[in-house]
Amino acid sequence: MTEQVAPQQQSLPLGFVRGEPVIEKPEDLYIPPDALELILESFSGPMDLLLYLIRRDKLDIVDLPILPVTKQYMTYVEMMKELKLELAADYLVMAAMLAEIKSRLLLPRPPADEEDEIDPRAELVRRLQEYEAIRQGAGHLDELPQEGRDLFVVHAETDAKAHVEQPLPDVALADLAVAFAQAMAQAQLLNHHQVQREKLSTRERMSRILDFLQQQPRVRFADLLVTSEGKAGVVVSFLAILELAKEALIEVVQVEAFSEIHLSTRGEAYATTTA
Amino acid sequence: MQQQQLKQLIEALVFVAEAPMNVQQIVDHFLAHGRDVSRQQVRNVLAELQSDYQERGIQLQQVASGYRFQTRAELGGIIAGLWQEKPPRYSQALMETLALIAYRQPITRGDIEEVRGVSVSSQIMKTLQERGWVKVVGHREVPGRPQLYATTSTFLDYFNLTDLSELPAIPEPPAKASNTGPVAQEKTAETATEESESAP
Amino acid sequence: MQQQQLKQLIEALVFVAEAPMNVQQIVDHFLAHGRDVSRQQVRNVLAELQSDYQERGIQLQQVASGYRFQTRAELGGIIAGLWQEKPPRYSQALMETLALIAYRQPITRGDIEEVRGVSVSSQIMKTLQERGWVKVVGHREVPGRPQLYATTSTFLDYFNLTDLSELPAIPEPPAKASNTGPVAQEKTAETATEESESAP
Repeated sequence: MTEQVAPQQQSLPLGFVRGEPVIEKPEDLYIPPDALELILESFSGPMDLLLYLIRRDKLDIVDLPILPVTKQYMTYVEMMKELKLELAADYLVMAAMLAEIKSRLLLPRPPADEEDEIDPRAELVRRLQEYEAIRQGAGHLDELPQEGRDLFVVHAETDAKAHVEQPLPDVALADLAVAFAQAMAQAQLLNHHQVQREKLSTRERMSRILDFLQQQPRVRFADLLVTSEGKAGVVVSFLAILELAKEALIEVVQVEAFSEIHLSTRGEAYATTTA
Repeated sequence: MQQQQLKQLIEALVFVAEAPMNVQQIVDHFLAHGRDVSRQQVRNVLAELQSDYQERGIQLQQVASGYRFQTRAELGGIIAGLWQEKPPRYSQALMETLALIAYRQPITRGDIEEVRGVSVSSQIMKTLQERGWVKVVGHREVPGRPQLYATTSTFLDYFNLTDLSELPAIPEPPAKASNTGPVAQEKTAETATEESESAP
Repeated sequence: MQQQQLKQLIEALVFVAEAPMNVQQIVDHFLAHGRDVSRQQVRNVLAELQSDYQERGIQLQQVASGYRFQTRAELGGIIAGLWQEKPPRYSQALMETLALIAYRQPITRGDIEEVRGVSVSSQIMKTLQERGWVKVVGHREVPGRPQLYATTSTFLDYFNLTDLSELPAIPEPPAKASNTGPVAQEKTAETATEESESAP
C-alpha cells in the first residue's frame, strides 16, 4: 500500500494534486488536507513510516544513518501535527527516540567506555528488522488462499436427515413416583386439606371398565366379574363398578328384580333413553 | 475457455451455490463475468459430470429447480448418525400430569388442574397420547362432559409393570418448606398403610 | 465392508459434515454404527479421494481440524461472483497484528506494541477473537500478568493450513542488543514453558 506512494525521488512526495506530483510543500499552494491525510494514514504506525523512509532512500537498516532519517521523519510528524491526526502521539514517541539516539551519537565518548559502549542505534535497528520481518509475514498471510475470498468450502445435499430418528425421552419409574409426590405436595400447599390416596387396583379397574364400555356400549355385570382373577379380582371389579356408579360415570340398569344387570356409560344410557 | 476449465468451473459453481442451479443460471453467471458459454455447452458439461459421479458417494442430481450434488440415497442411514441427538427430557409439568393420570385414573383434565394448581397444556396431553401412554376412556357426565384419561397397556409395558398395583409407593415429597414437613410425613405414613391394604 | 462402499461413505460423510472431519471422527462415526474401520483404512481412503479429485473443480483439502472439500483456489474470482457481498478486506494494522501473533506466539499485547510502535487497538483484538483466529492461552508471569495470545485451529483452517510450520518462512527475530541479551533469553525460555503448559 505504501509502495504506491514511493517514487524514487529524493524529495518527499506529499501527494498528487490534479495529477501533478507535489514534491515539496509550497508555502503558497493549498493542498487539500484529505490528500495528505490519505497518505499519512496509509502508514500503520511510526515503524511503518520509518521503514518506508529507509526503503525509499535505499538506506541500510543495519548501518542506519540516523541524521537524514530523523530529519525526514520529523518533516512527516510536523505535517501530521498540522493536520491534527490522531496517531500523532505514537509518532512523537518515535520522534523522541530518534532525537535521543542522535544526541548520543553526537556526544563525545570517553575513551574508557569505548569497548563496552553499545551502538545507540542497536535497539532501533533490531526493532526495525523485526518489524520488517513481521510485515513480510503479514504479506505472506494475505497471499495465502483464504476461505470466502479464494476458496469456498462445499457441502453436498443429503436426504440423510430424514433417517434421523428423534429419540423419545426416557422416563424411570421412580421419576414417576417422585413426580406424583411433588404434585401432591403442591396440592397440599394449595388446598390445605388431605388428599386421599385411593386403592390403585380399584382405580385401574375403573379405567379398564370405562375403556371396555367405550367399545361395547352395554355390558353384562357378570361379564365384568372375571372369576379367573380369583376372589380378589372380583372384589376389585365390584368396588370399581360401585365407585364408577358413585362418580356417576356409568349407569347400572336392572330391568326387573333378579334380572341381568347391565352397565353402560352415562352418555350411552341417555342415548338409549332418548332414542 | 478451455473445456477442462469450463468443467471445473461449472462443477465448483454447482457445489458452491446455495440452491440448485439450472442451465440458464449457469449461462447467466458466465455472461456476468464476460464469458460466453452456450446452453448446449453447459448441458454437455452437466451430463459429463453426472457420469463422472456415477459411482461416487455423492451424485449430481437434477431436481425441479436445477442441478445439485447430493449423497447417494443408500448411504442415508449411516450418514444420519452425524445428526443423531441425545433424547430430550420431559418437563416437570408433563411428568406430574402423567403421574396423576397413572395414580389417580380415570381422571379429568380439571382434576389434574385442581391438584397441580395450574392449567394443563394441550401439548402435554397430546404428547402423552402420541407416546401411547395415555388415552381417553370415557366422559364424566357433568356439564361439559370432560374426558376421562387413563394409562394404557403400552404405559405398563414401557415401565415393565404387570398392572398398576406395581406402581411404586409414593416417596416422601421433597420438603418445599420446613413447616410442610410434618404434613408430608403424615401423608406418607398413611399412604404406606393403604398400599399394604390394597395388596392382594 | 467392501472397499467401494467404505470409500463412498467416507466421501459422503466429509461432504455432508458441517465442519472438517478428522480421521478419528470418521473412525468413531463408523464405530457408533457398529462398523469397525481402522485409522489406516480411513487414511488410505482419504488419500485415494484426494487423488481422485486432483483435477476436478473441487478438492479434498486437509486443514488443521480435518478434511474438507473446497473449490480450487484458482477458480476463486469467478465463483466469488455468486455472492453480492465482497469478501472482507483487513487493514494493514490488523494483518500485522495477526502476523505477529501467528509467527511469534505466544505473545502479549505489549510485545505486539513494541514491534509495531503503536498501541494495539482493542477493536483489532476483538475482531481477531470474534473471528476465532486468536485466543488467550495463558499469562506471562511478570507484574500485571499480561495475557498471552496464540492462534487457533480456526485460523489455520481459514488460511488453508494444516499447522503453523506451513506458514511461509520469515526471518527469525533478531537477537536483542548484547546488554539485554540474557533478559531476552530468559524470556524466551519462560515463554516456551508456558507454551507447552497451555497445550492441551
